[in-house]
Amino acid sequence: MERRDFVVRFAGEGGQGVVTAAEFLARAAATVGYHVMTFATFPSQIKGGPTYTQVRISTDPVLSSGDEIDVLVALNLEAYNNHKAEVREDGVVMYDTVFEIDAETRALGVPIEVLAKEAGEARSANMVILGALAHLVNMPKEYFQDFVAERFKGRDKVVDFNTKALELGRLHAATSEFQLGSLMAPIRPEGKQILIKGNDALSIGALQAGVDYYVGYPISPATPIFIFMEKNLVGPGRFAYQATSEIESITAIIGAGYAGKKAMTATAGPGFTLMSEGLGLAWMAEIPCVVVDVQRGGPATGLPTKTEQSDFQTALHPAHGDSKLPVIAPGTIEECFYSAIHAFNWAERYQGPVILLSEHMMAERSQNIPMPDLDLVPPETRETYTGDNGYLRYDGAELSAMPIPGSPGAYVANGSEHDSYGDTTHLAERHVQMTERRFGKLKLLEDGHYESEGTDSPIAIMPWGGSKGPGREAWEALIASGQSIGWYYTMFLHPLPAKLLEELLQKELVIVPELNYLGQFSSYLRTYGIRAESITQYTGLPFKVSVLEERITKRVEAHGRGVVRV
Amino acid sequence: MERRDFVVRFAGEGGQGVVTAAEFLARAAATVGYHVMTFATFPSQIKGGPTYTQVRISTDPVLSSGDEIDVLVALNLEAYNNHKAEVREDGVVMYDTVFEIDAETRALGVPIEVLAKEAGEARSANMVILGALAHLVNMPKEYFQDFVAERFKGRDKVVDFNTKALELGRLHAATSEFQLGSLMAPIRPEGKQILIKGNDALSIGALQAGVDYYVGYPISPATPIFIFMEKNLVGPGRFAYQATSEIESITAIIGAGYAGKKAMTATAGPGFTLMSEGLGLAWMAEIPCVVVDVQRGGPATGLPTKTEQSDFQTALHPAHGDSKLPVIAPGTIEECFYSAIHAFNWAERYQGPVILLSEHMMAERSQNIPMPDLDLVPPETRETYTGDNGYLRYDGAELSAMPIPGSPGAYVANGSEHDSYGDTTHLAERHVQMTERRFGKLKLLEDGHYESEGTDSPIAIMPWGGSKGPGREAWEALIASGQSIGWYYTMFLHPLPAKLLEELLQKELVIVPELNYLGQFSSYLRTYGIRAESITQYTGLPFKVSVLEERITKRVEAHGRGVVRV
Amino acid sequence: MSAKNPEYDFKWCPGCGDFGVRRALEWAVEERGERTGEPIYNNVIVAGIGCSGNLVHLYEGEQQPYGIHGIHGRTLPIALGVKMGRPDLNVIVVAGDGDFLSIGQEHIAPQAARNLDITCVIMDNGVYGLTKGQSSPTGEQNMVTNSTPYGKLEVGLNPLQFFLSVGVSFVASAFSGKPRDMAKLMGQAMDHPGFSIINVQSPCTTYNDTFEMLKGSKNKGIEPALYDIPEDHDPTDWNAALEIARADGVPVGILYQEQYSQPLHQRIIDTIHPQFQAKTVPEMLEAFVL
Amino acid sequence: MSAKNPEYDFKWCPGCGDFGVRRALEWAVEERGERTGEPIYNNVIVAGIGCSGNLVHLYEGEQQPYGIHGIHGRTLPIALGVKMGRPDLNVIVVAGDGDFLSIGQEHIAPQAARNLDITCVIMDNGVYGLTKGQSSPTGEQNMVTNSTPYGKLEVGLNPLQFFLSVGVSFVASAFSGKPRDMAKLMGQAMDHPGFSIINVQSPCTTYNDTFEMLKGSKNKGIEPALYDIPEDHDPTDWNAALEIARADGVPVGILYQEQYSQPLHQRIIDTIHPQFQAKTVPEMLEAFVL
Ligand SMILES: Cc1ncc(C[n+]2csc(CCOP(=O)(O)OP(=O)(O)O)c2C)c(N)n1
Ligand SMILES: Cc1ncc(C[n+]2csc(CCOP(=O)(O)OP(=O)(O)O)c2C)c(N)n1
Ligand code: SF4
Ligand code: SF4
Ligand SMILES: [Mg+2]
Ligand SMILES: [Mg+2]
Repeated sequence: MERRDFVVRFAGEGGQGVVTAAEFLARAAATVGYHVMTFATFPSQIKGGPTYTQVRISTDPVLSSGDEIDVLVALNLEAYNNHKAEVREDGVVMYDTVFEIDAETRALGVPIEVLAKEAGEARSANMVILGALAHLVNMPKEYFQDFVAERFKGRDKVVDFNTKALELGRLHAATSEFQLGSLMAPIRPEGKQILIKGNDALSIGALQAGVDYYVGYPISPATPIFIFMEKNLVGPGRFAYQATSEIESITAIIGAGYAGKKAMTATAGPGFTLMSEGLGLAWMAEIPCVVVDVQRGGPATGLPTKTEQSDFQTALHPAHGDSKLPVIAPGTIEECFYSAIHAFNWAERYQGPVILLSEHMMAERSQNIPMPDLDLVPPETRETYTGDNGYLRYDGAELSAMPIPGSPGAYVANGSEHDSYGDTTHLAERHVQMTERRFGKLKLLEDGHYESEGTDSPIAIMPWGGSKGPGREAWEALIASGQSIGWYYTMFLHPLPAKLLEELLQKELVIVPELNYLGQFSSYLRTYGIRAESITQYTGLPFKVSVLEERITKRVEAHGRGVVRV
Repeated sequence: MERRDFVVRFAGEGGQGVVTAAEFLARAAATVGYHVMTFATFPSQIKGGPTYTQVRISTDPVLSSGDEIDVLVALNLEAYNNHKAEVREDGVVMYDTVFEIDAETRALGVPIEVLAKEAGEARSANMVILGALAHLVNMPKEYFQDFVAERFKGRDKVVDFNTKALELGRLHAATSEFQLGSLMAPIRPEGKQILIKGNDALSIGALQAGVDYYVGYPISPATPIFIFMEKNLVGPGRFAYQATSEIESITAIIGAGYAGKKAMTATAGPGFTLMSEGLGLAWMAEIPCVVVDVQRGGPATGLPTKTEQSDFQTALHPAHGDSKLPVIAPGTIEECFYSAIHAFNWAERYQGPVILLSEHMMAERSQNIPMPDLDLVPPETRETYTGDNGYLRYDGAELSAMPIPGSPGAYVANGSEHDSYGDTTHLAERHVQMTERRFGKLKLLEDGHYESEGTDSPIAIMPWGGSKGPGREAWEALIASGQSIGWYYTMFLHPLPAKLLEELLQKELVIVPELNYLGQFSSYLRTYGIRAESITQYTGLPFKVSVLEERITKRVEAHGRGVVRV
Repeated sequence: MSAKNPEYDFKWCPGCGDFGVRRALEWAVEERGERTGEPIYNNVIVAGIGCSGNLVHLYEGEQQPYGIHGIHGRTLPIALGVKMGRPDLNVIVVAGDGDFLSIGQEHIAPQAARNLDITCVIMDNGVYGLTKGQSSPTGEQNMVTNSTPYGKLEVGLNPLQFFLSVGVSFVASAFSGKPRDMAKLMGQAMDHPGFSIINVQSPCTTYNDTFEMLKGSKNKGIEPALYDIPEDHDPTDWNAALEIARADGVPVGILYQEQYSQPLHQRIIDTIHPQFQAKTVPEMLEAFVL
Repeated sequence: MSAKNPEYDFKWCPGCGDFGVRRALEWAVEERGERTGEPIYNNVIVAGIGCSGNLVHLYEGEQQPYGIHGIHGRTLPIALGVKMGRPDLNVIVVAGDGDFLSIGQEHIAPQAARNLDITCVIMDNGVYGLTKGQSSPTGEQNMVTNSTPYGKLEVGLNPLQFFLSVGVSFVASAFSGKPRDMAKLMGQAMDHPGFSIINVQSPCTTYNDTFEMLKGSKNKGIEPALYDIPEDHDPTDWNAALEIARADGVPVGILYQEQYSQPLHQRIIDTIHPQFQAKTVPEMLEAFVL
């Protein structure tokens, strides 16, 4: 049997090399030209604790991390027990023979350590596993061998024992009768590819946008962005620094934004909530800045290492009073890169705070993507004031050029309601003018692009953020099975692209798959009069494609039977 | 001409006694049996600055502070210039002859200080004004005289010069030809009446509910609640204290709520936003507490001394993650009292945080209301656990009794996702169970009462909070003029009374007058599928009844012409 | 807890200093219970967010105290809530240096000024453990971590000096490797009528293993940084305490204990209760009658 | 501002100490401009929320500095943003005791550890003026205000001691009634390469009029609390400074100035820039190529 697609899950205790094995497999497969995607989940603890990482390898672009497991690599009994149910019927469990499992037909015991030592080095245990895996899908042994040779070039001994370990694993698996068919040869994607995680892609995107000021505070799963900036955002005119809290982060980037910098911070839910007051100030005083919220499970301290899309409502209205912040949410690793540029462009263009909503799911997974096109989204820079002193910074109902300290045009950026100079006022007319001015500027952001297909259908699905991948895969399957459903997607959540809003208003039903309890995004669409409804999930895990297919089908059928929305 | 109703505005510089004069007038009028309502607005500064206070006096219950001014008392030229446009055509401007005004037909100059000194005491200037006012509406002179005699009983000299001042003012006005008709004799309301401000009513309501722990931080317009508690919430078992910030306030009352107390804090927008993270914790760990947000103009530092209803969105979702907090909003001074009891009852009943949304408009105005009925809303107290150790605090999908430290049943109240013991967990099933448990408890709060009239009409208006008064007055006028519009009102904003929700879903159009830009409450109603639309105003001032009448009429007409909602 | 609760699976890394702190706290609480006759459920542990804060779940005594494991940095005001709501309870804060001294730092001086009667046990490891090794306030200048790849720029915070300076009425320093001694200090801190803090050197074996620096190594010729505070130190002498705090080395013992310490709840009983006549709700309403 | 802007109508109460502070700051900024040749628009004033913070709008010089009037308690991190974004600007914080020492207190020690090169002018009046007279951290124990009707329970904060203890590198004390002297101190503070704070006694004539206490009254036999720091005080001597801070009376002058003060931005230039080779975006991406 030829296979285009293959899913392996490595499960064990933190520290057993689960993540390393998976990353190695993904990189090796991607290097020979497969498409790969990983997915990791682990408890909020440093060493140990049940951990698993999944790798999907495919000849075609990968949209989700895979519903069912072809091979489970179980490194301890608990892992075996917890994950065996997800192995597909014709799948295989590979387990370490240091422990025993109950009778199981499709289980391949591998004496991992014994074989690794035989290869000359206990550390090569992972290679034993990969060798065995290669046999199961009938992968040419050169794939991994070449990768090992390249990876450890110049360290002959390492190449040697790893190559041996690969071979011993392969031979051991070959003694069993297990086979999962043959993975088709890779169809190497055109153009340069990179293998990257969402957090890294987003960080580099921010640098491409021209970020020159970063203040952050550690928090999972946003810490890698912070660490990236600490390392890379240095040199004259640039600044990256550890704050004492998220309140300091947000107010510091507001100060920097005021001073003319492209300033940013990244955090997760708890930190984002602490930034609320600062975000209200940035909106009120019209100061550009970008806040990344890498969502995790909430509320409160919540589920730091799980994925969820439940910060959307709060991102729109973090603070008291009338405001509605611009929100962009990438849906793929590629979009992590480009959305960062868009976020800065929006901040500079409308002169205010922009929320970039990422997710644990994307932040921590690796995927191959085409080398980003640096010309695709040209960085924008705010219009600065270049005249004399005596400028009316907040005059009129529209955006006005922003003076930068150190040049003429001094004014007060004010968190109290203010007049054109920025001085505090209590006049009713001013509050009306300034409120309309602040909201009016959002019009500048309504030209975002979006995806639309099958627009003739009165029913559409419209996932957002990280649910794009599984949503798309489900949609493609449904279309392939002959259903008529439209597809909409945008990373520009607020303000929505004006044309998209118009299109959505025409639909009888817009189904929004999203990872939260409240159906936050469909609620938001309903406030505009769109007949939207969510398919929700709040397990801390991403959607499975098959589950989505089923739930969408059911909802569409119900619609056909005349069931109306709540 | 007989009049049932009469509106005076005192305008001048802070420190000129504008507020005192108005309060005195209101109290005097209420004492003889009129219905009164005051309304004050002033800049955010301690002494000086343009200030005005309005008093409405009526033979009937008063619902709003009055659209047009019968008499403007202008204490300086600026006040005269700023307010004269709002004086009704047949109204009168009374001004202090220490300054000159431009030619004006209906202007009565009064040498206030001269007459006061003549009466024997410059401090009696206010009495001169009141005396003149009494003449203008043909009020029996005994009303004020008796009040003065009672008020300053035992201080004969004070009674004497104040009485003289009243008389001199009256005589002076009598030398002019101005007259506004005769204010009808009061129709004394049945039962005992109190004259009270919203903040005081709310504070006493909280005491009636059994509050025994208060930590707060000063902020306009919530400070009077804090000061009330500092003064009155003392004695064994009770605690009131000044925090160093609102973050301290919220986390302290969470600690107290956990320890078994009925705990509360009060703040305004900026402080409320700082409490976001704590509110998420209270929701997650299921800890009862009450947070009062006395709304003012927003966002950020905003308009500290102006009124607005713009914190609703944030009150629902203050923190990241899935949560939707219970929100109660009083619409009248009476409801300020009762809503405080309801808020505590809700907090105790569902074991979580409850937001009580008041408004500057109600907080700072005085009004006569019937003596509250202490039996109307019986205080509730949480179900406490009385068994042995080893209790599963968070077991199952429903509310469970709460153990209190110092008794068996120790558990961990946890802001991370947790199992039945309260210990941290990452299991998908647990997150599902606990999320549903937390939202499921809201069902316990769906039995709130509401007002409904004219329910046959497919169109209804449904104001919330402080817009109830002007909304009701406008509705009554529209009904009187023969229009067919329904009336809905509840102070239970979330969760909405289940039956009310059902009724609203039947409507073709629900018009929501509210004081914010976004139409926050109608947006919320639309998320439930209700065809709601707002009439918004964001001037920092309450609605005028006439403006509402006109805007409602227009919207209803448009509906008749088939205009559909966005 | 973990004993009876198989679902809870958090573990500290092997060798983590926090194990010793947990043991000491269990002993101290038990000992206090025996001494005073108070049940264990009269204790409330308020925990910070960090590896350290998980102590509240890992408390494995026969009976378990109450616990609050809330949000990062807010142990102290939560403890204020518990203690001033229920002054009869014994309230203990457990937190890491990041939680207590960075995001939570603002809450220390106010409790000191109030002299809130609680005991804080700070697991100081010089890093953010749970978020994988970033710089913390107590880390030294120039220290390299993943968040300070070119060396920490600011001066490290001396927590003992800070506590003394803001008026904490009981300040002690301990080492996780000596749980028996620590348990004794904890007992004394809980008995102290006022705000007490024990700063514990609790090394993070994964990101900042200071065991060797603290205990020294004869083989490598490293002098131990730890030393016992001399018997003749007068803990009521604030200046002497400050001198110890500012000197080199890591002291073990009580640096400072205010002699006449009146905690907040006692001040209220002494000064406010006698002044005040509580009004009933009807009385309050009466004042507004027309 | 108010001169050119009739819409802005905020006024301090007659006699408020903040008038003197404003005058002093205007002089100091002007003088600095003349001395350095830098235009006034190179100055950024970051203001707290309170009566005091309104100084930023009431600055009435010929030319106006830039200003940020943000949210309560956050002057310092906003100033961190401005200064570290643009180290060439002169950044001045103006705030009240409530703003700076209560809700904003958490931000002081970190800037001290960083030695952020800004100048803070604290208008200390012992109360919350703008919210109408509540207790503030610097108010004394037992003080009666509307928020402490039975007397303040906690110990008053000694701001000078606090600043010294957390390592502020320039600490001065001033009196609003002597704007000329204060202007001179402000000039020195702005010239100091590091974190400087001037704590100004700026009485609130409406809620806490301390003029008499500060200046004394011959008639009433009240000794003035204010005194000039003696000429022979060595401001580089931290212990001597602490002694002054802890002693009775209100000193006027510089208590402490670190001799070799290296501000944060300079440390970065000196230690990080030489270590680092900036990568371009294509270079960064290249590292991820398969
Ligand atoms: C508001 C908020 N910000 C950040 C975090 C992420 N976070 C969790 S633990 C921690 C620091 C832990 O350091 P420390 O208190 O020293 O504890 P340790 O792990 O070293 O014991 C941080 C920053 C959070 N949970 N909440
Ligand atoms: C988050 C927040 N909490 C509370 C307030 C209300 N508030 C305004 S000014 C102020 C205190 C002012 O005191 P201080 O800083 O001493 O200034 P002063 O008026 O005495 O000059 C407070 C609490 C606010 N604006 N924001
Ligand atoms: S990371 Fe450090 S502090 Fe955390 S458990 Fe491991 S050793 Fe302990
Ligand atoms: S209240 Fe006090 S601080 Fe505020 S302006 Fe008046 S005198 Fe100054
Ligand atoms: Mg730590
Ligand atoms: Mg003050």
